[in-house]
Amino acid sequence: MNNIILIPMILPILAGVLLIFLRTYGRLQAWTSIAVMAVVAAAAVYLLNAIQTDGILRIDFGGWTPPFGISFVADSFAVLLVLTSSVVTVICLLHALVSTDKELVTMYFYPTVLFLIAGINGSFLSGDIFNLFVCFEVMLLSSYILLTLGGSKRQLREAIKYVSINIVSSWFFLIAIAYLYGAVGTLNFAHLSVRVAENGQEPLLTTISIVFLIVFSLKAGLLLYFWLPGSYSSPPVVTSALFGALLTKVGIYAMFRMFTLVFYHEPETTHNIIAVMAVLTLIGGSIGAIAHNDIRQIAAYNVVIAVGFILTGLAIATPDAIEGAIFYLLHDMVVKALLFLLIGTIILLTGTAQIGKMSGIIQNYPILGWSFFIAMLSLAGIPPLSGFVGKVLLSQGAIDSGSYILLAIALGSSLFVLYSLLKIFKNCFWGETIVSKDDQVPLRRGFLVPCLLLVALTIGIGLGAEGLSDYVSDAADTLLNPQVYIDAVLTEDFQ
Amino acid sequence: MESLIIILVGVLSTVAFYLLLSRNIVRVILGTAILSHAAHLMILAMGGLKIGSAPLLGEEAETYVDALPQALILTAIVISFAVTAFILVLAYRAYQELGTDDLEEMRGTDNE
Amino acid sequence: MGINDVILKTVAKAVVLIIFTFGIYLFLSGHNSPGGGFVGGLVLASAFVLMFLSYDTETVKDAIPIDFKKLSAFGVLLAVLSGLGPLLFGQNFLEQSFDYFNLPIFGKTEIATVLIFEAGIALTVVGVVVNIILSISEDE
Amino acid sequence: MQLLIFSILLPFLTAALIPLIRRRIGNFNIGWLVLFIPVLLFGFFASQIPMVSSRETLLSSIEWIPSLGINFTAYLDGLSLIMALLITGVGSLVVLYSIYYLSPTDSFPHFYAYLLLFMGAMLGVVLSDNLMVLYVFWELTSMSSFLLIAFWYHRKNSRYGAQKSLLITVFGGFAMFAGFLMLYAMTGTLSIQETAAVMGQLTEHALFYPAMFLILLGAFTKSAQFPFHIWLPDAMEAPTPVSAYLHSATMVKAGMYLVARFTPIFGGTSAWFWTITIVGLITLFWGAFCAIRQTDLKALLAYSTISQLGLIMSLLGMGSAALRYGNTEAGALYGLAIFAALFHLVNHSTFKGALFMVVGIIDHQVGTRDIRRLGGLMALLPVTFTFAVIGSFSMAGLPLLNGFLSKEMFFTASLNAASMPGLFSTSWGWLIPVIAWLASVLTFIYAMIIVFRTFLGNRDSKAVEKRPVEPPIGMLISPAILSILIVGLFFAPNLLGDHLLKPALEQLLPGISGASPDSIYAWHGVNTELLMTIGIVLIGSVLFITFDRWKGIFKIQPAGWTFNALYNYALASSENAASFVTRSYMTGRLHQYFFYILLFFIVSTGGTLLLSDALSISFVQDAPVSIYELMLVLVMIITAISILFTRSRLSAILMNGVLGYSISIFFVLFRAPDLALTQLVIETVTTALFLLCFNYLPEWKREPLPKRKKARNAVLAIAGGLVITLTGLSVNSADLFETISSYFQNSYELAGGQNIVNSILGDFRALDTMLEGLVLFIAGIGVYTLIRLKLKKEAGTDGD
Amino acid sequence: MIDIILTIALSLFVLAILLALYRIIRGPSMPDRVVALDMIGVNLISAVAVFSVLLKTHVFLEVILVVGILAFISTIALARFVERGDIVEHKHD
Amino acid sequence: MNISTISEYIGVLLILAGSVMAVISAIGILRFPDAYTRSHAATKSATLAVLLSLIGAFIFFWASENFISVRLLLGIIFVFLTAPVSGHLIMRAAYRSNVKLTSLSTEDALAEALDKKNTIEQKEG
Amino acid sequence: MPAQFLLNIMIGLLWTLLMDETAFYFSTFLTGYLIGLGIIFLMHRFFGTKFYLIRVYSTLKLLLIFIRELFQSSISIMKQILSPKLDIKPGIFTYEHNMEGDYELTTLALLLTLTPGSVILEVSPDNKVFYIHAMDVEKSRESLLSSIKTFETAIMEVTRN
Ligand code: NA
Ligand code: NA
Repeated sequence: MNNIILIPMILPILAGVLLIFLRTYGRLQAWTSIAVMAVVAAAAVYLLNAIQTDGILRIDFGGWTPPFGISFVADSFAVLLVLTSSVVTVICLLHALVSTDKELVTMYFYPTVLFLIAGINGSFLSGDIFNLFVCFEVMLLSSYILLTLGGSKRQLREAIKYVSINIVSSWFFLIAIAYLYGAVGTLNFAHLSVRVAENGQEPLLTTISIVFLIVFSLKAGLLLYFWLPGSYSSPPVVTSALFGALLTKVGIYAMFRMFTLVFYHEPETTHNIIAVMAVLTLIGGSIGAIAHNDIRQIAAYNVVIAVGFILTGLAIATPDAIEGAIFYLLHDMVVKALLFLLIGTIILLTGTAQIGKMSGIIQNYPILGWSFFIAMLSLAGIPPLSGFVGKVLLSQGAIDSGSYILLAIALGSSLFVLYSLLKIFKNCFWGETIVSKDDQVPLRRGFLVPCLLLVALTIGIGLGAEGLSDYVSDAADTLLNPQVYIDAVLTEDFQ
Repeated sequence: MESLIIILVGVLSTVAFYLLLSRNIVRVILGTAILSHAAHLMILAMGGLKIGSAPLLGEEAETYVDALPQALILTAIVISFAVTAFILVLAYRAYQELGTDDLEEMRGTDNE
Repeated sequence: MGINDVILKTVAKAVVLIIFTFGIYLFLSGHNSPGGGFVGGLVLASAFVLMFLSYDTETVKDAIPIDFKKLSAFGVLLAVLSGLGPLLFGQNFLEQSFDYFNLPIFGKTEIATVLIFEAGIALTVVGVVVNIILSISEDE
Repeated sequence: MQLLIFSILLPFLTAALIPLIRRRIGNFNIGWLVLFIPVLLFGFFASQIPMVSSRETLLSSIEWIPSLGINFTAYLDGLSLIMALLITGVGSLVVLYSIYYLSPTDSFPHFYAYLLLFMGAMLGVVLSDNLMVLYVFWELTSMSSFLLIAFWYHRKNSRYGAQKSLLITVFGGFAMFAGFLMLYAMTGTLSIQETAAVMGQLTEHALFYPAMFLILLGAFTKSAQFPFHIWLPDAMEAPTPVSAYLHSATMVKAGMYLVARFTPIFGGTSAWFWTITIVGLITLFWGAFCAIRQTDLKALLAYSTISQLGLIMSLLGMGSAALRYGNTEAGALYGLAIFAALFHLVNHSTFKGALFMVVGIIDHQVGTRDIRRLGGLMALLPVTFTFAVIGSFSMAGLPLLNGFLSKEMFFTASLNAASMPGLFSTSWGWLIPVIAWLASVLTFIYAMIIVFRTFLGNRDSKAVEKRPVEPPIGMLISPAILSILIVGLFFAPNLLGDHLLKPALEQLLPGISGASPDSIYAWHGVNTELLMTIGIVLIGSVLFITFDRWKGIFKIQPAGWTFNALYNYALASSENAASFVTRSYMTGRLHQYFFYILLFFIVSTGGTLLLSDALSISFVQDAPVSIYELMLVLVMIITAISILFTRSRLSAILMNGVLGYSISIFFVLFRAPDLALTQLVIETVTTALFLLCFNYLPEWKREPLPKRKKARNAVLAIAGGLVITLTGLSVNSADLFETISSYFQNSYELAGGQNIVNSILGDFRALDTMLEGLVLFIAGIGVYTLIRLKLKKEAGTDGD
Repeated sequence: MIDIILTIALSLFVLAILLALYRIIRGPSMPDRVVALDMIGVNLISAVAVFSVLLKTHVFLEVILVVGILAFISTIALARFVERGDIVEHKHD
Repeated sequence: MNISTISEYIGVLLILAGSVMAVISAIGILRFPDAYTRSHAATKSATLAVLLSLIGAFIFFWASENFISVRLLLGIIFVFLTAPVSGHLIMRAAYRSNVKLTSLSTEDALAEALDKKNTIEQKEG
Repeated sequence: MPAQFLLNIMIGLLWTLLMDETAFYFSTFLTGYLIGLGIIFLMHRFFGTKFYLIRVYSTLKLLLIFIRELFQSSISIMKQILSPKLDIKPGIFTYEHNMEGDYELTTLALLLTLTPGSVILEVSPDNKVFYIHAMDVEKSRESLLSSIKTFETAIMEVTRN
């Protein structure tokens, strides 16, 4: 039943719109959203297994076959991302139950989150470049709202930059689509792939691919990440968690899709540029992560580092590296959500984001402290947590392809990750507590449960990586064999 | 004609880029507005400005111009409107809260 | 001396009437000539803009007591539901159907489900544009 | 037999139970419960001795991530058994000792959970056959060590020490990880045994040396080899049982274990030989040299440990040469070094463990570890004094104690290395025994310092208020057992040698018979080694007595010129530098960010366009231009440019409106009525919105930009526009494919609509339209919330 | 012949737009610019009508009315802005 | 030349006349000395110009295709209805925002009725 | 509400005309009627005043007068534009009109604004007085006043009985 493919996008939209009418019923909104996201996750699980048996699934909107209509194409890569983002969202929403202000809830917090997810899932599933643009916009508009929701000075200030830069990147997207349509005359990914291959990706097409690279780099925060630290560190906790976990991933996804399915013929140009960008991102992110004493900023630069790390996988583009990148992508979604939830919770509890102003929290909130400890190790890729498998595979890919500099910088960045988070752990969680047991703000269970769920996930993914590996390797296979995707989407007339 | 339009797009982009490099938020927003004009024209030009009838079958013409870019532009127009509306109001709210429209004063510092 | 908008107000009434008619015409005729949900909705919205320009917000809201936020939400809902409808008949999401019927009075008429979809879009557009303008102008 | 794997997991499981039962069981009991685990495990491993001594091994495997070849394979041979016995044996003693050592205010559950975590991890390291699993446990030892060092995390020094050890060991871990993967790339297996089997053919592989050095980096950091030794003294902030266990007896030996384990793989190459030997010797000397000047007993022991680790390391290096010579006399002679290394590894654990416990007792009972304030404790703590003497003298290599035996072997090995003909012998070979001897002199001196400065002489009663007494008996049991072992091993070394060391050595040096001595003798007659020892005692005694006269030489090294200072400086300055760099480009200035983006666009896209020969412009396929079209283009260009020069934002908006209207006319000219309609309305509504908001915004001011910056911006903007144009023109000139749109011209038959654009929007691409409506709707919501939600309080997340 | 005349007429309308543009750029006052913009709108109506005749198509006739409507609306909005600042009146309760 | 061709030419000539008037009124807003007088040029002759061209187009379609375009008629009515309002509002805005009357002006009856000083602030750019 | 009914019919007709069909179909008219119903329902609160029957004849007459005036005014303006030297003396004067109700007033204002050299600048708050800006006060005041009178009469013929 291919209609299941609709669920990840349509259900959140439908629910979101309906929740608009239930604006004052905060609890109802929250639980509806959670239920919806749980259903989406279930659908994704179903799809993943269906893909294993039936191959790539597809749904043609309006019944128009590709390349004329718009189709959603569910391959393992896309659905894995859908699954992870949905699970992470469920957990973040559980946190929102306790951490989100009533005022925010009546100001359409939940519908907006649902729209954000709809846009994200739509982006993952879309099989059409222009539809991808539209899905991006759904996601971006929602993110604009979430970013400004609360209306604090800092939020508004950062939102101006975030929105402006995204407008410009969307503009580049449009221009790139225009060029692409002018050159290739079609919009469907599979059809694009066929035509670009037919043409042998002549220099002009490579040039166009660079414009796309810029677009997705801006969204992903690859090298062009200036906007990221400010905007990811200003909104309320759940929003930053969703941002940190999901937003850049869409850009990363698009880059993988574009440069494995369509523009994979000139890796000397495109993939080398990506490699250079990834290296610079890793370096810039690492430097940024240790430069700050604001825990939000530290977390935000960690997002940057992860982006660089994952894209080294694309730059290397061996099966191992791609598989590793996918593993790491999934891992990073989970653990970034955890990191941002923890940091947001710390700030809620202590009222400050400055390392120097807090101390000894672990005595007051031991579970929080240990969750942070595990998040720290997981982010640094310490085994047997979830980051490990991705790191192994990616490193293998780097070694196999002789990309030793990439390997060194990628591994080195992990050290910076560790150092930057250790700084938080060492200074904020350890040390003399400055709050006596009697004075401390009680930490409601609602704050901890989501964190613990994510901790369980990062441990679970690490220990149970084998359970994912079939799906991940299928995803990597599809990415590396465009024909598989093309066969699933196009009839022979168009190939 | 296509080339002419593309050159026009280039000029519009140049102007918009220059505005983006400005310090005033309204100039930046204006820049983005001009950018969207440029993008729409670019899509149109890339579809090819062939001589043909408007894409209305009632016209009973021999050839029709490429309708797909038109549909894309229409979507893009509406989206850029939505975004422009949002950022305008954002700028206005930011001015209310921050008391400035100067991006130089919206830098934000680390230790706050 | 206060400003007297009598001329504007009087003309606006007539003009708004024309715009409304024209907007609905555009909406309905979009299938075969220029127009459609977006354009129709936008023109309808511009009629509201004209009303706001000519009168004050309260007058317009009293005259047309609609919650435009909900209207726009309803529009989106309509569009999505019209897409889901075909699923009940085993068709694809957003599959549009059309047929020609011989109706008693109207004669041979094309009835297309796309109209429902477009109505949703039109309502969204109207709702959003008016909502935005109201939000800004009512800000204290 | 899965029991082996279970033995690794048991400590973890127990550790996991502790938080669950901590509420039910008081602080004290838990230690006794925990003690049960290492004792049990020790018993288990001891029961494996017969099997190992009969040259059998044990393999046990569980699948973990089979698709990556990462499986939980445990392998027990002589080497791992030695380590496992050390881990569980010393572990038992340390747990017992700690029960009395810890104060009731300390959190027992945390302490024992960490300790068990470490024990399991350490067992995992020495028992894993799979490289990745070994790495997993390797990192876990770093983590548990980190937690234990910072056990008293409210102390600044504890945190500092913990961080330092973690950074350095994890750094090494990452390097080792990369090395392992390179091995995997060479061999296609993650099994150490299988790797060793095929490695012989791969010495020419390009990755051979990188892998070797990376793995050594891991070993050196973990084993505190020069210059990575700096973390170990700071790790002494840990409770003393931890120091005794992790930082002298077991964890720091993991590096030794690794080098030994990889000797069959890399051994026999001169790089391996020289690297390990030299690093070991430097560490040996430098550690001993630094130890002498310490005034804190624990710090002294830390440097002494570094030194001893260097000793073992250098032995492993020298011994690796055996693999070069194979089953020859030379091979056997070299091989002895490895035997010595393993022997000293065990011995060091015994005497250093005892010494740490002694220092712990002193600290516990006296309240200070400062040598300058201690003295005259012999009478007060006679039992402790006895242990101290046994431990110290063994360390100094004096007879009747096990240290003597392995020290002698060390001299033999170094003399062999110096005198042996062949590849490894260079004209510098004589330095090896010289350094060994010098270091041993220093070792003798600090061993004497421990005994004489602490237990003899006068007690500074002003500095130490309370009169010390012997600790509770429980605290003395562990050092007593170790002291017995120290003495026992002197008299019965072959018990160890035959049953454990020899099987281990045969594993490490396969096929080299005669590497291990038939039996270990205390008396070899008067040979060079004995003379060296006598020299040590004589010269060492003189130097110890005259210590105050020559200690000035420590001042030769400027205070700031230590690796420790370098580490501190590197951290501090890298944070400052990072802050400086980050601030320099992450300025928060939007225009600057746009500058970067544009620049990147121009360079990357423009660069590709020009460098890849993508640029080609032809006007052949262009539609003709009419005069009015040209004029309209002119209108737009003029309008656009004048926007830049207008002084009022209202005029700018007006001009933007002109642009919008002109575009709608283009849409008319290019036969796009729907677009024209939409564009017109949107443009108007947008203008209305601009006006609505402008009422609240200030009039814009002139940009106070210097001319140069304006010119720079202009150049950038023009370049950007140029790239856009040139790429567009190139695309326009290329005639690659027909568009798919002819299909839509059947829209009437397919979708029942004559308006193709509308059919595309409402039917063919209805999803876009639906989502576009959604985007608009979201924007509406956004505007509403932006305006309506003005939180009274600035949320806690906000500091400004 | 008809086409030539129409092309001339169309060009003249665009010329009128160009001239009005000069006034928009020069001002000097804001009402001057609004007047010019209004005039551009009116000329656009004509231009579209002429173009329709030139192409002998009816599809742009909707555009004519829309331009009329919108030119009117924007003129009112601009005039109100120049006059009062707030273009939509809001009675404060 | 049949009647319909003649009508076509009438239509086209009306259009041409309209375009000439459009240019003339455009010259008007260049030449006239103040916003008020320019507004006269815009509201009157430009309106006539557009009416001429719309009527010309109407006639042309009627003649050549026998097509009576209500949209064109509606457009004409619309312009009739709105052009004067626009002119009125712009001029009032000009006056209220203190745009100076040209020095050629002879009388200003409104100035007395309006207490300008405390009502309007300068709105010019 | 006869006026609104009438209006509704008009919208229906308008609709029919807009459809541009070759013949008059009642169905089309009915559609328009239904749509008009909606619009008027939406707008009905705007129509506080009553709607009078349209006096076709008077209206036509008014229209003719107006078109004549429009041409005159335009031509005179164009003369002024094209005259080598600008010879105008603009100014603002008041006029107290005789119209009643918004519609009459508005109609008059529209017509006045479109005729030679005059634009309604303001209407006094009590709706009684027009402030008129004239291109050339001295030369055209008399002719202006006379055409205003003509308009007033024509309008009243349409609106009053
Ligand atoms: Na602190
Ligand atoms: Na007049």
